[in-house]
Amino acid sequence: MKIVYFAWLREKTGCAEEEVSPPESVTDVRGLVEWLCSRGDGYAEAFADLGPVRVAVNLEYVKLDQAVGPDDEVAFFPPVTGG
Amino acid sequence: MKIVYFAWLREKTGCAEEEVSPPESVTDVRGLVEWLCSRGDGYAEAFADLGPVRVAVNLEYVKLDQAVGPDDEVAFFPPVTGG
Amino acid sequence: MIRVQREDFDTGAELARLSADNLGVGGVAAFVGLVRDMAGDETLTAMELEHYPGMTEKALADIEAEAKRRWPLEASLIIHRHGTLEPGDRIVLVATASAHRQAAFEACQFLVDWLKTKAPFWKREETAGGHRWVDARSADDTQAARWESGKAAG
Amino acid sequence: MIRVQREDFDTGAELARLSADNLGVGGVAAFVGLVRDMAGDETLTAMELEHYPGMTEKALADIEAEAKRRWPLEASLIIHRHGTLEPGDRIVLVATASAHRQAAFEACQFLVDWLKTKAPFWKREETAGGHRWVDARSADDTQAARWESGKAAG
Repeated sequence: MKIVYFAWLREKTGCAEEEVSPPESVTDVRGLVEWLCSRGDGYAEAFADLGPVRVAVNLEYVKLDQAVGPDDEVAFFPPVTGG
Repeated sequence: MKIVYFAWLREKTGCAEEEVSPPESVTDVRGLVEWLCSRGDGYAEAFADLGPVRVAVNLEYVKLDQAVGPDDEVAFFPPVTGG
Repeated sequence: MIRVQREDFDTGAELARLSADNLGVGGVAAFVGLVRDMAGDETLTAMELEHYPGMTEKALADIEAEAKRRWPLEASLIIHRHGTLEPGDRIVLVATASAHRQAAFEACQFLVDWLKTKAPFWKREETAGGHRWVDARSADDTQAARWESGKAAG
Repeated sequence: MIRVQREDFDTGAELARLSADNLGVGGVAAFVGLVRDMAGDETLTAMELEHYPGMTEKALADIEAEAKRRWPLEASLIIHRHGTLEPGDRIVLVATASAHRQAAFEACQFLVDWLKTKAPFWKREETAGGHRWVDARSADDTQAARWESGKAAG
Protein backbone atom coordinates (compact mmCIF):
# COMPACT_ATOMS: atom_id res chain seq x y z
CA MET A 1 0.00 0.00 0.00
CA LYS A 2 1.31 3.42 -0.98
CA ILE A 3 0.75 6.32 1.40
CA VAL A 4 1.33 9.95 0.46
CA TYR A 5 1.21 13.02 2.72
CA PHE A 6 0.90 16.68 1.81
CA ALA A 7 1.40 20.09 3.42
CA TRP A 8 1.67 19.99 7.23
CA LEU A 9 0.80 16.29 7.31
CA ARG A 10 3.96 15.70 5.28
CA GLU A 11 5.93 17.95 7.62
CA LYS A 12 4.62 16.35 10.82
CA THR A 13 5.04 12.76 9.66
CA GLY A 14 8.39 13.70 8.15
CA CYS A 15 7.41 11.65 5.13
CA ALA A 16 6.17 12.58 1.64
CA GLU A 17 5.53 9.06 0.41
CA GLU A 18 6.02 5.53 1.71
CA GLU A 19 5.20 1.92 0.95
CA VAL A 20 3.62 0.18 3.95
CA SER A 21 2.29 -3.29 4.71
CA PRO A 22 -0.20 -2.93 7.55
CA PRO A 23 -1.49 -6.07 9.29
CA GLU A 24 -4.57 -7.79 7.92
CA SER A 25 -6.65 -6.31 10.71
CA VAL A 26 -6.40 -2.95 8.95
CA THR A 27 -9.34 -2.93 6.51
CA ASP A 28 -10.41 0.71 6.28
CA VAL A 29 -8.95 4.20 6.44
CA ARG A 30 -9.74 4.59 10.13
CA GLY A 31 -7.86 1.41 10.95
CA LEU A 32 -4.99 2.50 8.76
CA VAL A 33 -4.73 5.83 10.62
CA GLU A 34 -4.68 4.04 13.98
CA TRP A 35 -1.94 1.73 12.77
CA LEU A 36 0.09 4.63 11.33
CA CYS A 37 -0.17 6.48 14.68
CA SER A 38 1.54 3.53 16.38
CA ARG A 39 4.58 4.02 14.17
CA GLY A 40 5.95 7.16 15.80
CA ASP A 41 5.35 10.50 17.50
CA GLY A 42 5.23 12.44 14.22
CA TYR A 43 2.37 10.29 12.97
CA ALA A 44 0.50 10.50 16.25
CA GLU A 45 0.84 14.27 16.17
CA ALA A 46 -0.23 14.55 12.52
CA PHE A 47 -3.39 12.52 13.19
CA ALA A 48 -4.12 13.79 16.72
CA ASP A 49 -7.13 15.70 15.37
CA LEU A 50 -8.78 14.14 12.32
CA GLY A 51 -11.08 17.15 11.88
CA PRO A 52 -8.79 18.96 9.43
CA VAL A 53 -7.51 15.79 7.75
CA ARG A 54 -8.80 14.92 4.28
CA VAL A 55 -8.32 11.50 2.72
CA ALA A 56 -8.19 10.34 -0.89
CA VAL A 57 -7.95 6.72 -2.02
CA ASN A 58 -6.80 6.21 -5.60
CA LEU A 59 -7.21 9.96 -6.27
CA GLU A 60 -10.83 10.18 -5.04
CA TYR A 61 -11.98 11.85 -1.84
CA VAL A 62 -13.25 9.26 0.68
CA LYS A 63 -14.49 9.03 4.25
CA LEU A 64 -12.78 7.25 7.15
CA ASP A 65 -14.86 4.10 6.67
CA GLN A 66 -13.55 3.60 3.12
CA ALA A 67 -12.11 0.11 2.64
CA VAL A 68 -8.41 -0.03 1.73
CA GLY A 69 -6.19 -2.86 0.50
CA PRO A 70 -2.60 -3.59 -0.55
CA ASP A 71 -2.94 -2.14 -4.07
CA ASP A 72 -4.39 1.19 -3.01
CA GLU A 73 -2.79 4.63 -2.93
CA VAL A 74 -3.94 6.49 0.16
CA ALA A 75 -3.35 10.25 0.54
CA PHE A 76 -3.64 12.37 3.68
CA PHE A 77 -3.77 16.15 3.49
CA PRO A 78 -5.36 19.26 5.02
CA PRO A 79 -8.30 21.12 3.44
CA VAL A 80 -7.18 22.49 0.09
CA THR A 81 -6.22 26.14 -0.39
CA GLY A 82 -5.49 26.56 -4.09
CA GLY A 83 -6.88 29.04 -6.56
CA MET B 1 -30.53 74.07 -30.12
CA LYS B 2 -28.47 71.13 -31.36
CA ILE B 3 -30.26 67.90 -32.19
CA VAL B 4 -28.46 64.58 -32.81
CA TYR B 5 -29.95 61.30 -34.03
CA PHE B 6 -28.52 57.79 -33.85
CA ALA B 7 -29.13 54.37 -35.40
CA TRP B 8 -32.49 54.01 -37.14
CA LEU B 9 -33.62 57.45 -35.93
CA ARG B 10 -30.72 58.88 -37.90
CA GLU B 11 -31.67 56.79 -40.92
CA LYS B 12 -35.37 57.66 -40.79
CA THR B 13 -34.88 61.39 -40.26
CA GLY B 14 -32.07 61.35 -42.81
CA CYS B 15 -30.10 63.52 -40.43
CA ALA B 16 -27.21 62.85 -38.02
CA GLU B 17 -27.04 66.30 -36.49
CA GLU B 18 -28.72 69.66 -36.99
CA GLU B 19 -29.06 73.11 -35.47
CA VAL B 20 -32.71 74.10 -35.02
CA SER B 21 -34.58 77.12 -33.66
CA PRO B 22 -38.00 75.89 -32.57
CA PRO B 23 -40.71 78.47 -31.71
CA GLU B 24 -40.95 79.71 -28.13
CA SER B 25 -43.97 77.49 -27.57
CA VAL B 26 -41.58 74.50 -27.53
CA THR B 27 -40.48 74.21 -23.89
CA ASP B 28 -39.96 70.51 -23.32
CA VAL B 29 -38.86 67.36 -25.16
CA ARG B 30 -42.43 66.35 -25.96
CA GLY B 31 -43.12 69.73 -27.56
CA LEU B 32 -39.84 69.49 -29.45
CA VAL B 33 -40.75 66.09 -30.87
CA GLU B 34 -44.15 67.40 -32.04
CA TRP B 35 -42.49 70.35 -33.73
CA LEU B 36 -39.86 68.11 -35.38
CA CYS B 37 -42.61 65.81 -36.72
CA SER B 38 -44.12 68.81 -38.54
CA ARG B 39 -40.90 69.23 -40.49
CA GLY B 40 -41.23 66.23 -42.80
CA ASP B 41 -42.32 62.64 -43.36
CA GLY B 42 -39.01 61.19 -42.22
CA TYR B 43 -39.35 62.85 -38.83
CA ALA B 44 -43.02 61.86 -38.50
CA GLU B 45 -42.04 58.26 -39.26
CA ALA B 46 -39.10 58.27 -36.86
CA PHE B 47 -41.26 59.51 -34.00
CA ALA B 48 -44.50 57.66 -34.93
CA ASP B 49 -44.02 55.39 -31.89
CA LEU B 50 -42.18 56.98 -28.97
CA GLY B 51 -42.03 53.66 -27.10
CA PRO B 52 -38.61 52.67 -28.44
CA VAL B 53 -37.23 56.23 -28.50
CA ARG B 54 -34.73 57.27 -25.82
CA VAL B 55 -33.81 60.89 -25.18
CA ALA B 56 -30.72 62.51 -23.71
CA VAL B 57 -30.32 66.22 -22.99
CA ASN B 58 -26.75 67.39 -22.53
CA LEU B 59 -25.56 63.76 -22.39
CA GLU B 60 -27.98 62.68 -19.64
CA TYR B 61 -30.99 60.40 -20.09
CA VAL B 62 -34.24 62.35 -19.60
CA LYS B 63 -38.00 61.86 -19.89
CA LEU B 64 -40.34 63.54 -22.36
CA ASP B 65 -41.31 66.26 -19.87
CA GLN B 66 -37.69 67.47 -19.57
CA ALA B 67 -37.41 71.22 -20.22
CA VAL B 68 -35.21 72.20 -23.21
CA GLY B 69 -33.83 75.55 -24.33
CA PRO B 70 -31.68 77.10 -27.07
CA ASP B 71 -28.34 76.08 -25.54
CA ASP B 72 -29.19 72.42 -25.10
CA GLU B 73 -27.98 69.40 -27.04
CA VAL B 74 -30.86 66.95 -27.47
CA ALA B 75 -30.23 63.38 -28.64
CA PHE B 76 -32.76 60.84 -29.92
CA PHE B 77 -31.89 57.17 -30.21
CA PRO B 78 -33.26 53.62 -29.81
CA PRO B 79 -32.56 51.43 -26.75
CA VAL B 80 -28.83 50.77 -26.60
CA THR B 81 -27.31 47.48 -27.76
CA GLY B 82 -23.60 47.68 -27.00
CA GLY B 83 -21.39 45.34 -25.05
CA MET C 1 -10.23 53.63 -16.84
CA ILE C 2 -12.46 54.14 -19.89
CA ARG C 3 -11.47 53.83 -23.54
CA VAL C 4 -13.68 54.09 -26.62
CA GLN C 5 -11.76 53.29 -29.77
CA ARG C 6 -11.85 51.83 -33.27
CA GLU C 7 -8.66 49.84 -32.73
CA ASP C 8 -8.43 46.35 -31.30
CA PHE C 9 -6.90 45.89 -27.85
CA ASP C 10 -4.31 43.54 -26.33
CA THR C 11 -6.25 41.66 -23.65
CA GLY C 12 -3.20 40.21 -21.91
CA ALA C 13 -1.36 43.53 -21.71
CA GLU C 14 -4.46 45.33 -20.46
CA LEU C 15 -5.12 42.77 -17.72
CA ALA C 16 -1.47 42.79 -16.65
CA ARG C 17 -1.56 46.59 -16.40
CA LEU C 18 -4.59 46.43 -14.12
CA SER C 19 -2.58 44.76 -11.34
CA ALA C 20 0.88 46.13 -12.17
CA ASP C 21 2.61 47.83 -9.23
CA ASN C 22 -0.27 46.89 -6.93
CA LEU C 23 0.58 43.87 -4.78
CA GLY C 24 -2.78 44.18 -3.00
CA VAL C 25 -4.60 42.74 -6.01
CA GLY C 26 -5.57 39.11 -5.40
CA GLY C 27 -7.85 38.61 -8.36
CA VAL C 28 -8.71 40.07 -11.74
CA ALA C 29 -12.06 39.23 -13.32
CA ALA C 30 -12.55 39.95 -16.99
CA PHE C 31 -15.06 39.71 -19.78
CA VAL C 32 -14.30 39.86 -23.49
CA GLY C 33 -17.25 40.29 -25.84
CA LEU C 34 -16.84 38.99 -29.38
CA VAL C 35 -18.74 39.31 -32.66
CA ARG C 36 -20.56 36.06 -33.42
CA ASP C 37 -21.15 34.92 -36.98
CA MET C 38 -24.91 34.54 -36.62
CA ALA C 39 -27.55 37.26 -36.92
CA GLY C 40 -30.76 35.43 -36.06
CA ASP C 41 -30.89 32.64 -38.67
CA GLU C 42 -28.59 34.42 -41.08
CA THR C 43 -24.84 34.52 -41.43
CA LEU C 44 -23.37 37.78 -40.26
CA THR C 45 -20.87 39.33 -42.64
CA ALA C 46 -20.09 42.45 -40.61
CA MET C 47 -21.24 44.46 -37.64
CA GLU C 48 -21.33 48.25 -37.50
CA LEU C 49 -21.06 49.72 -34.03
CA GLU C 50 -22.32 53.30 -33.75
CA HIS C 51 -22.01 55.34 -30.58
CA TYR C 52 -22.64 58.82 -29.22
CA PRO C 53 -19.23 60.43 -28.73
CA GLY C 54 -19.13 62.41 -25.52
CA MET C 55 -22.11 60.72 -23.93
CA THR C 56 -20.50 57.29 -24.30
CA GLU C 57 -17.45 58.26 -22.27
CA LYS C 58 -19.63 59.98 -19.67
CA ALA C 59 -22.01 57.01 -19.36
CA LEU C 60 -19.13 54.54 -19.01
CA ALA C 61 -17.37 56.73 -16.43
CA ASP C 62 -20.62 56.97 -14.44
CA ILE C 63 -21.04 53.18 -14.52
CA GLU C 64 -17.43 52.66 -13.47
CA ALA C 65 -17.81 55.16 -10.60
CA GLU C 66 -20.92 53.30 -9.43
CA ALA C 67 -19.02 49.99 -9.41
CA LYS C 68 -16.23 51.56 -7.36
CA ARG C 69 -18.82 52.87 -4.92
CA ARG C 70 -20.33 49.40 -4.47
CA TRP C 71 -17.24 47.19 -4.39
CA PRO C 72 -13.71 47.59 -3.00
CA LEU C 73 -11.91 47.67 -6.35
CA GLU C 74 -8.21 48.32 -6.77
CA ALA C 75 -8.69 49.08 -10.47
CA SER C 76 -11.17 48.71 -13.29
CA LEU C 77 -11.15 49.01 -17.06
CA ILE C 78 -13.72 49.30 -19.83
CA ILE C 79 -12.57 49.31 -23.45
CA HIS C 80 -15.36 49.44 -26.04
CA ARG C 81 -14.76 49.47 -29.77
CA HIS C 82 -16.86 51.18 -32.43
CA GLY C 83 -16.84 51.14 -36.23
CA THR C 84 -16.94 48.12 -38.51
CA LEU C 85 -16.23 44.73 -36.94
CA GLU C 86 -16.17 41.21 -38.37
CA PRO C 87 -17.14 37.85 -36.88
CA GLY C 88 -14.53 36.83 -34.32
CA ASP C 89 -13.47 40.42 -33.59
CA ARG C 90 -13.29 41.63 -30.01
CA ILE C 91 -15.95 44.25 -29.18
CA VAL C 92 -15.46 45.00 -25.52
CA LEU C 93 -13.17 44.28 -22.58
CA VAL C 94 -14.40 44.80 -19.03
CA ALA C 95 -12.02 43.99 -16.19
CA THR C 96 -11.88 44.55 -12.45
CA ALA C 97 -9.11 44.04 -9.91
CA SER C 98 -9.70 43.54 -6.20
CA ALA C 99 -8.08 42.03 -3.13
CA HIS C 100 -10.79 39.36 -3.17
CA ARG C 101 -12.24 37.42 -6.05
CA GLN C 102 -15.91 37.81 -5.18
CA ALA C 103 -15.76 41.61 -5.42
CA ALA C 104 -13.91 41.37 -8.72
CA PHE C 105 -16.44 38.90 -10.18
CA GLU C 106 -19.52 40.80 -9.05
CA ALA C 107 -18.24 44.21 -10.13
CA CYS C 108 -17.23 42.85 -13.54
CA GLN C 109 -20.65 41.36 -14.12
CA PHE C 110 -22.31 44.57 -12.91
CA LEU C 111 -20.23 46.66 -15.32
CA VAL C 112 -21.13 44.44 -18.28
CA ASP C 113 -24.83 44.36 -17.36
CA TRP C 114 -25.11 48.12 -16.93
CA LEU C 115 -22.97 48.90 -19.95
CA LYS C 116 -25.34 46.80 -22.09
CA THR C 117 -28.38 48.81 -21.01
CA LYS C 118 -26.96 52.30 -20.37
CA ALA C 119 -24.00 53.05 -22.65
CA PRO C 120 -25.08 54.64 -25.96
CA PHE C 121 -23.87 52.05 -28.46
CA TRP C 122 -25.97 50.56 -31.27
CA LYS C 123 -25.19 47.47 -33.29
CA ARG C 124 -26.17 47.10 -36.92
CA GLU C 125 -25.85 43.62 -38.37
CA GLU C 126 -24.96 43.15 -42.01
CA THR C 127 -26.02 39.92 -43.72
CA ALA C 128 -26.48 38.82 -47.34
CA GLY C 129 -30.08 39.98 -46.94
CA GLY C 130 -29.19 43.56 -46.04
CA HIS C 131 -28.73 45.28 -42.73
CA ARG C 132 -30.74 45.42 -39.53
CA TRP C 133 -30.39 47.34 -36.26
CA VAL C 134 -30.15 44.93 -33.36
CA ASP C 135 -33.12 45.07 -30.99
CA ALA C 136 -32.47 45.56 -27.31
CA ARG C 137 -32.98 42.28 -25.45
CA SER C 138 -35.42 42.23 -22.56
CA ALA C 139 -33.08 39.66 -20.96
CA ASP C 140 -30.46 42.41 -20.77
CA ASP C 141 -32.88 44.67 -18.93
CA THR C 142 -33.61 41.85 -16.50
CA GLN C 143 -29.90 41.29 -15.93
CA ALA C 144 -29.28 44.99 -15.37
CA ALA C 145 -32.29 45.32 -13.05
CA ARG C 146 -30.69 42.82 -10.63
CA TRP C 147 -28.34 45.62 -9.61
CA GLU C 148 -30.88 48.43 -9.33
CA SER C 149 -31.36 48.04 -5.58
CA GLY C 150 -27.96 49.63 -5.12
CA LYS C 151 -26.70 46.62 -3.18
CA ALA C 152 -23.89 44.27 -4.02
CA ALA C 153 -25.43 40.86 -4.78
CA GLY C 154 -24.77 37.75 -2.70
CA MET D 1 -8.49 22.10 -21.05
CA ILE D 2 -6.46 21.56 -17.87
CA ARG D 3 -2.84 22.52 -17.26
CA VAL D 4 -0.83 22.24 -14.05
CA GLN D 5 2.58 23.80 -14.42
CA ARG D 6 5.43 25.66 -12.74
CA GLU D 7 5.74 28.16 -15.60
CA ASP D 8 3.85 31.41 -15.91
CA PHE D 9 1.20 31.70 -18.66
CA ASP D 10 0.33 34.29 -21.29
CA THR D 11 -3.19 35.39 -20.38
CA GLY D 12 -3.90 37.18 -23.66
CA ALA D 13 -2.75 34.29 -25.83
CA GLU D 14 -4.69 31.76 -23.74
CA LEU D 15 -7.92 33.76 -23.93
CA ALA D 16 -7.52 34.32 -27.67
CA ARG D 17 -7.02 30.57 -28.18
CA LEU D 18 -10.26 29.86 -26.34
CA SER D 19 -12.35 31.51 -29.05
CA ALA D 20 -10.04 30.99 -32.02
CA ASP D 21 -11.74 29.29 -34.99
CA ASN D 22 -15.08 29.34 -33.19
CA LEU D 23 -17.30 32.14 -34.44
CA GLY D 24 -20.10 30.96 -32.15
CA VAL D 25 -18.33 32.39 -29.10
CA GLY D 26 -19.96 35.65 -28.01
CA GLY D 27 -18.24 36.07 -24.67
CA VAL D 28 -15.21 34.91 -22.73
CA ALA D 29 -15.20 35.28 -18.94
CA ALA D 30 -11.91 34.95 -17.12
CA PHE D 31 -10.37 35.06 -13.68
CA VAL D 32 -6.70 35.55 -12.90
CA GLY D 33 -5.60 34.84 -9.34
CA LEU D 34 -2.49 36.66 -8.12
CA VAL D 35 -0.17 36.40 -5.11
CA ARG D 36 -0.80 39.30 -2.74
CA ASP D 37 1.98 40.75 -0.62
CA MET D 38 0.16 40.34 2.69
CA ALA D 39 -0.02 37.22 4.86
CA GLY D 40 -2.33 38.27 7.67
CA ASP D 41 -0.57 41.28 9.18
CA GLU D 42 2.82 40.31 7.84
CA THR D 43 4.57 41.00 4.56
CA LEU D 44 4.69 37.97 2.34
CA THR D 45 8.08 37.25 0.83
CA ALA D 46 7.16 34.12 -1.10
CA MET D 47 4.42 31.54 -1.50
CA GLU D 48 5.01 27.83 -1.98
CA LEU D 49 2.25 25.99 -3.80
CA GLU D 50 2.25 22.25 -3.25
CA HIS D 51 -0.11 19.90 -5.07
CA TYR D 52 -0.90 16.22 -5.51
CA PRO D 53 0.26 15.27 -9.02
CA GLY D 54 -2.23 12.95 -10.64
CA MET D 55 -5.11 13.80 -8.36
CA THR D 56 -4.86 17.49 -9.23
CA GLU D 57 -5.36 16.88 -12.92
CA LYS D 58 -8.19 14.45 -12.22
CA ALA D 59 -9.96 16.82 -9.82
CA LEU D 60 -9.68 19.74 -12.24
CA ALA D 61 -10.92 17.62 -15.15
CA ASP D 62 -13.89 16.50 -13.04
CA ILE D 63 -14.71 20.10 -12.14
CA GLU D 64 -14.45 21.18 -15.77
CA ALA D 65 -16.68 18.31 -16.90
CA GLU D 66 -19.28 19.34 -14.33
CA ALA D 67 -19.23 22.94 -15.61
CA LYS D 68 -19.74 21.69 -19.16
CA ARG D 69 -22.65 19.59 -17.97
CA ARG D 70 -24.31 22.60 -16.34
CA TRP D 71 -23.66 25.37 -18.88
CA PRO D 72 -23.53 25.50 -22.69
CA LEU D 73 -19.81 26.19 -22.99
CA GLU D 74 -17.92 26.35 -26.25
CA ALA D 75 -14.59 25.99 -24.42
CA SER D 76 -13.03 26.24 -20.99
CA LEU D 77 -9.55 26.43 -19.54
CA ILE D 78 -7.95 26.01 -16.14
CA ILE D 79 -4.23 26.70 -15.71
CA HIS D 80 -2.92 26.36 -12.17
CA ARG D 81 0.70 26.92 -11.21
CA HIS D 82 2.67 25.20 -8.45
CA GLY D 83 6.10 25.75 -6.93
CA THR D 84 7.55 28.96 -5.54
CA LEU D 85 5.72 32.18 -6.37
CA GLU D 86 6.34 35.80 -5.40
CA PRO D 87 3.97 38.68 -4.67
CA GLY D 88 2.42 39.85 -7.95
CA ASP D 89 2.87 36.47 -9.66
CA ARG D 90 -0.07 34.86 -11.42
CA ILE D 91 -1.31 31.68 -9.69
CA VAL D 92 -4.29 30.57 -11.71
CA LEU D 93 -6.24 31.33 -14.88
CA VAL D 94 -9.81 30.15 -15.25
CA ALA D 95 -11.64 31.01 -18.45
CA THR D 96 -14.88 30.02 -20.14
CA ALA D 97 -16.25 30.73 -23.61
CA SER D 98 -19.92 30.63 -24.51
CA ALA D 99 -22.39 32.01 -27.01
CA HIS D 100 -23.90 34.08 -24.20
CA ARG D 101 -22.21 36.06 -21.46
CA GLN D 102 -24.29 34.84 -18.54
CA ALA D 103 -23.28 31.21 -19.09
CA ALA D 104 -19.64 32.24 -19.40
CA PHE D 105 -19.74 34.32 -16.19
CA GLU D 106 -21.55 31.72 -14.10
CA ALA D 107 -19.42 28.81 -15.29
CA CYS D 108 -16.21 30.76 -14.65
CA GLN D 109 -17.27 31.61 -11.12
CA PHE D 110 -18.36 28.01 -10.52
CA LEU D 111 -14.98 26.70 -11.70
CA VAL D 112 -13.07 29.06 -9.40
CA ASP D 113 -15.31 28.29 -6.41
CA TRP D 114 -15.06 24.53 -6.84
CA LEU D 115 -11.37 24.59 -7.65
CA LYS D 116 -10.75 26.46 -4.38
CA THR D 117 -12.46 23.76 -2.31
CA LYS D 118 -11.83 20.56 -4.31
CA ALA D 119 -8.51 20.71 -6.18
CA PRO D 120 -5.59 19.38 -4.07
CA PHE D 121 -3.38 22.47 -3.81
CA TRP D 122 -1.90 23.85 -0.59
CA LYS D 123 -0.40 27.28 -0.08
CA ARG D 124 2.46 27.90 2.31
CA GLU D 125 3.18 31.54 3.07
CA GLU D 126 6.73 32.64 3.78
CA THR D 127 7.26 35.79 5.85
CA ALA D 128 10.15 37.25 7.86
CA GLY D 129 8.66 35.37 10.82
CA GLY D 130 8.87 31.95 9.20
CA HIS D 131 6.39 29.91 7.22
CA ARG D 132 2.77 28.99 7.72
CA TRP D 133 0.32 26.76 5.86
CA VAL D 134 -2.70 28.78 4.77
CA ASP D 135 -5.93 27.76 6.48
CA ALA D 136 -8.94 26.92 4.34
CA ARG D 137 -11.44 29.77 4.50
CA SER D 138 -14.99 28.97 5.53
CA ALA D 139 -16.06 31.71 3.10
CA ASP D 140 -14.71 29.54 0.30
CA ASP D 141 -16.84 26.63 1.47
CA THR D 142 -19.87 28.91 1.51
CA GLN D 143 -19.13 30.10 -2.01
CA ALA D 144 -18.68 26.57 -3.27
CA ALA D 145 -21.84 25.36 -1.54
CA ARG D 146 -23.92 27.78 -3.63
CA TRP D 147 -23.43 25.40 -6.53
CA GLU D 148 -24.07 22.13 -4.70
CA SER D 149 -27.72 21.94 -5.73
CA GLY D 150 -26.57 21.01 -9.20
CA LYS D 151 -28.44 23.92 -10.72
CA ALA D 152 -27.08 26.90 -12.61
CA ALA D 153 -27.67 30.00 -10.50
CA GLY D 154 -29.91 32.86 -11.63
